Amino acid sequence: MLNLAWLIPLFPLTAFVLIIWRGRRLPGEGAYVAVAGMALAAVMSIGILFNMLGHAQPIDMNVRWMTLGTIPLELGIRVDQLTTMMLLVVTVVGSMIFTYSIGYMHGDPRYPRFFAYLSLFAFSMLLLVLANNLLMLYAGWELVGLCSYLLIGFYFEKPSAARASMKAFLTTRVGDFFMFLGILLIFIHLGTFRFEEIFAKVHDGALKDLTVGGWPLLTVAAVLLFGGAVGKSAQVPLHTWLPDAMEGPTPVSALIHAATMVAAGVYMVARTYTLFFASGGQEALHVVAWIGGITALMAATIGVVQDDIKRVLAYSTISQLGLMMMGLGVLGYTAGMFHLMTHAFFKALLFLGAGSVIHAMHTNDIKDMGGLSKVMPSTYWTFLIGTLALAGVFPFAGFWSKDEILLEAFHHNTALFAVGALTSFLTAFYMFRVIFYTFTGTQRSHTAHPHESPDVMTRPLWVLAIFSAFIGLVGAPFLGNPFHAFIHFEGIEAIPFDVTLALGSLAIAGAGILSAAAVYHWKVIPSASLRRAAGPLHTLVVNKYYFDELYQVVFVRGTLWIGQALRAFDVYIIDMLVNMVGLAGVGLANLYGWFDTHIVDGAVNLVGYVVGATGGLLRYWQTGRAQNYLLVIALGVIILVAVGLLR
Amino acid sequence: MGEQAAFIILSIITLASAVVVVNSNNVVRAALALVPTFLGVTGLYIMLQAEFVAGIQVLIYAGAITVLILFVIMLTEGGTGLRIRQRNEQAPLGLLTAAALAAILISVLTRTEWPKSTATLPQYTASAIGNTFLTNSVLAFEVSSLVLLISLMGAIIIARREK
Amino acid sequence: MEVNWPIEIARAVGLAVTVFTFLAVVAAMLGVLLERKIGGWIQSRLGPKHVGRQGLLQTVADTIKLLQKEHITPQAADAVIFNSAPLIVAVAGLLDWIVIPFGVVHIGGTAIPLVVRDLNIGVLFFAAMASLTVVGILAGGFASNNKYSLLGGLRSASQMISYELPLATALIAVAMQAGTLSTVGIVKAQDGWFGSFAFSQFPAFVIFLIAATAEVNRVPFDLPEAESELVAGYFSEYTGMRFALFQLGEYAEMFAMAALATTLFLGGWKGPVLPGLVWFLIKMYAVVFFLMWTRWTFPRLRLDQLLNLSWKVLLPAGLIWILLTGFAITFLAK
Amino acid sequence: MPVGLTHYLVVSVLLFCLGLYAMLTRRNAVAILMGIELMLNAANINLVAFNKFVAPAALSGQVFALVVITLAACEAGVGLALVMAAYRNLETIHVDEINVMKW
Repeated sequence: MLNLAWLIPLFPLTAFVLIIWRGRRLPGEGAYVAVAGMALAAVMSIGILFNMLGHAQPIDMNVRWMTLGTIPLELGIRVDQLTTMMLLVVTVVGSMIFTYSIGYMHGDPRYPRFFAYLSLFAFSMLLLVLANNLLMLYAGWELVGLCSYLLIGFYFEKPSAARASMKAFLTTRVGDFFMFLGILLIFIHLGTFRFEEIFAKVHDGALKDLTVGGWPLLTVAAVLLFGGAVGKSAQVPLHTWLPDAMEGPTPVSALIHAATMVAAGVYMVARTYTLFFASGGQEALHVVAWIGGITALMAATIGVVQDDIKRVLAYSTISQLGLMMMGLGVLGYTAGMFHLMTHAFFKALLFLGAGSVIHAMHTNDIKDMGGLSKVMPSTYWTFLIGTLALAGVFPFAGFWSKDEILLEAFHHNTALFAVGALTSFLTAFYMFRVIFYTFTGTQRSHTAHPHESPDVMTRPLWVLAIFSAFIGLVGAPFLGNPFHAFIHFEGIEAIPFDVTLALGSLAIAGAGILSAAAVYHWKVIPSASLRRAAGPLHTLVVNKYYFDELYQVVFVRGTLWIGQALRAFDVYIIDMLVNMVGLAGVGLANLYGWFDTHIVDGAVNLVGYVVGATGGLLRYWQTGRAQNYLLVIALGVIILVAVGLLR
Repeated sequence: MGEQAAFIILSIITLASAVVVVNSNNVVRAALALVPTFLGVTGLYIMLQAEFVAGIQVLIYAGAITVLILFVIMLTEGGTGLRIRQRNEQAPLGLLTAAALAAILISVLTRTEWPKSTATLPQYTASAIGNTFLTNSVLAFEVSSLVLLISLMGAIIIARREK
Repeated sequence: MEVNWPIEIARAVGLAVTVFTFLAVVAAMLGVLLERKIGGWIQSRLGPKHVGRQGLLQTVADTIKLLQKEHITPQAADAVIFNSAPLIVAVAGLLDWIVIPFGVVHIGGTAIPLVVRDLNIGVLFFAAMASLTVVGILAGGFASNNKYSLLGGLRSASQMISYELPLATALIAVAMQAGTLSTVGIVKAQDGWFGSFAFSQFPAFVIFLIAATAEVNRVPFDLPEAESELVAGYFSEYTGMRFALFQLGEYAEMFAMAALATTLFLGGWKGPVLPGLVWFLIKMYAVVFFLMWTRWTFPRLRLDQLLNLSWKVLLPAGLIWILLTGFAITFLAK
Repeated sequence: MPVGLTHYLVVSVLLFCLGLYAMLTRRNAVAILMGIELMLNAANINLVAFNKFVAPAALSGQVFALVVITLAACEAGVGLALVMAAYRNLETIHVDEINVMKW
């Protein structure tokens, strides 16, 4: 079974090719093909999971792709526990989202193309996950970026969507550049792209004493790699693209910007965790942890003041990704991955639920909604489950994973534990703010006529809701924490479950829920007074800490200014040089022209005249008729033979 | 005796019709007179035991080239050239030259001692010719097939009406 | 090899006279009758019915009529060429028969094939003679000094030159498999029903039949004489016996093609129980019937279709088949 | 006297000179081509005759006769195509009237 793992990405790829090729002529206008491809991949992934649970050995397969000079470039796949988990998340969540899209995208003019892009995305993601070397991982990484660009800009007629896709592409490209540098750094010093060999060499102490510009090389390499993850996983300071990416269709937001693609950064850090772990004094991990922590808190605060339901979820995603990074950074390898998995399920659920709501209301603004729980019971209940999971309420999935991260933080870095706790509180707060605005009370919009979504959309919601509710149990301590047994990092001690801390985290979540209820449901405290109390902080948060404006000033204006300066240089200095050369050339050419007309041409004309005169004399010899010549030849032959005879 | 008779008859057929070819003012008749000329030469080939060459001679010369010539005559002037001068102004000189060349060549031929061989030709020459073509004379074979191809293309390109 | 020339010539003339008389009179006349009867049958008519029993003597009557008719030479025609053209066609058509083996007789234990001359280049000879016909047609068409005749002659020339090549490719493929150009040798090389080259050389057989139909100017390739377009084409000015000679030449040619198809592809005189000559005639008339069948079934092609069929379909197919045959001989047989 | 090599060569010479005569004096380009065909035939008679009487074992004479026939076919095709082109463009096939290159 594991030997066939390379087939998994080929299913979506086949679907992609088929849909691009045949388009609307396929069953379900291509949608069924895409779903079938994904479902096959999911079935195979589940098979692999059972194999791995049956303690199969991880495998590492390679084929030579080409040789550049003496450097072999290889294609290969690696299937181990981490891969298995990611495969499962990508394919299962992906299948649900594909199915959901059949209903959500119904009637779209570019319906088949949407599924083609989705399939291509799934292929790229699976390639990334299965890669056994940095090069292939990078290829998948960039393909994922491309798909993200295509899908965010799916409604390219909308200028905002086109701009958002461009922004996402360029922003992540900054991170990718760092990551590429990191890959090259590793390759130059170790001469291989393969994880297995890199890890073995690092484990044996290679790179330990090398430095780059005074910094320890291993740390630099790890931080550079992390730069890629910062871009892809929308960490501070490259997080600004993710909220804008909500311009894409909602299933895309769910698939790419919640469940899978943004998790690629986290996955990459986990995949190369050895490098981070081996960096001197685990400096790289500190960087990861602090970036993650800052991101988590900052995004959570922004999430509190957003009114667009998808943007709330987007900031929540950023915040949760920060939490995962923080978890990885505070040596919570298992915790981070666990949160990645649970988050994928419930965030996909939330996005799809939000999509269902938007589908019904035709607006994104939660302040226009309200009272939807009666109209859309399925959506309401599943959304509530997702919210509870995200807020970390017992026994839903988020509780177990978030609790583990907090536990790790508490043991390794108390400051970050405080950040994490505050984030948890804010998370519960803003999520229930959404719930209260959207589903309870009375409907505030008078133009919309909400209705429950079709079965093809609600059924995936229920499946994901079931996962969101119970998937956390694989990490439950009273079941022996099987997830930890499955995925763990050699060299990190497991920290035992702490009931007090668990209760504390539950209390924090409860506090968040209650305060949200107090403000938005019971309206004990008016929200306007809260805004006034926050004062300048509120302004700061509403403007998302002025990141976009900062980038506008520093990068966009800066680039434009440099462009202006270069243009001036070009116009006034280079053009002047060119003009001077041109003038000199014209002068020289005039001189030469005189020489040419009077001396060279004179000589040529003389020759021509002489030849003409001679030809005029000689042309009477040439009749131009072959038969005359032939006669002369025949006569010549006769004379020659006659001479030969007479001699 | 019979051999001499056959040779004389064939030679007369060949040369007489060749004279018609050369002399007739009607181009179509000249072209049709090529047929007996070629058939006479074919007869000579058969007397020389070159049956295969004889067959090819009939197939290519009498069957194809003559028809091609007739075809072109009909596509160009047809038989309309009867009242047009068919010879150029150097006709007497040309006749003299040709006759002189014939005389000189015949005198040379009759004086030369040819290194005759007493060996005989193989009974069945077609397969022997095939073998020679693919062994000793393979270069000639290849070159002539190349020339054929190129002249085929050339003829098509030259004769095609320009658009 | 010493040849006794007078005896050789006398023998050739004698054989020629007997065989040609038989062919000219019996085969051609019978052929015309057959043609008309089959045509009538296919078109649900009766055909000739009045002269003799069931119209059996119709062709005889026609021939007598043609012989009695005045021979007219148009004033504007080129008399010499005009009068000799039918002869060329007829003689070329009849010369084909020299290499056709009709059967075999056993005299004192040695089998002597019934053939005028078993030339060692028999097939080549046949092709050469067949290609001579066109000279006569072209000459006749030109000499008539008639637009339709000239057009017919030109069409005939282009058509016959075009179809000679696929015909030759078919002949070459057969000769390659048989390993000889002699017609008797080719018949001997075919052993039994399934050894006949109609099976192993099936594509060549098809090419041969199509090209042969075109070569003898029969429907659907009868453009040179197309009655409805060219008023019988190159022989529209001919009358009396010379007209009959053209017809004779054509029928002789057609029968010769059928006979060659029999020899090359259908195993010639070979067959059980019945004597060889009978088998040969049965097979030959089967092919003749096939040719007549196609004549009364298919409509006429356009000139460009005709030339395209030859140059773009049959000739490439023939060349490829020669290549395949060569491969088969080289790699399969040994 | 049996028919020997010289007899064939004499016939060939006569044929050759007839062809040469046609080439030298005919105005019609097609007639000139016919003269060339006669000359090629004469050469072929030579080749085949020499093959029989001088080197019967080698067969190169017949082989080259075949090559010459092939080349003659090429020559006829190309030559006649040229005649056709000339007739179309200049409306004459008389070689002494084709003088567009002459100044």
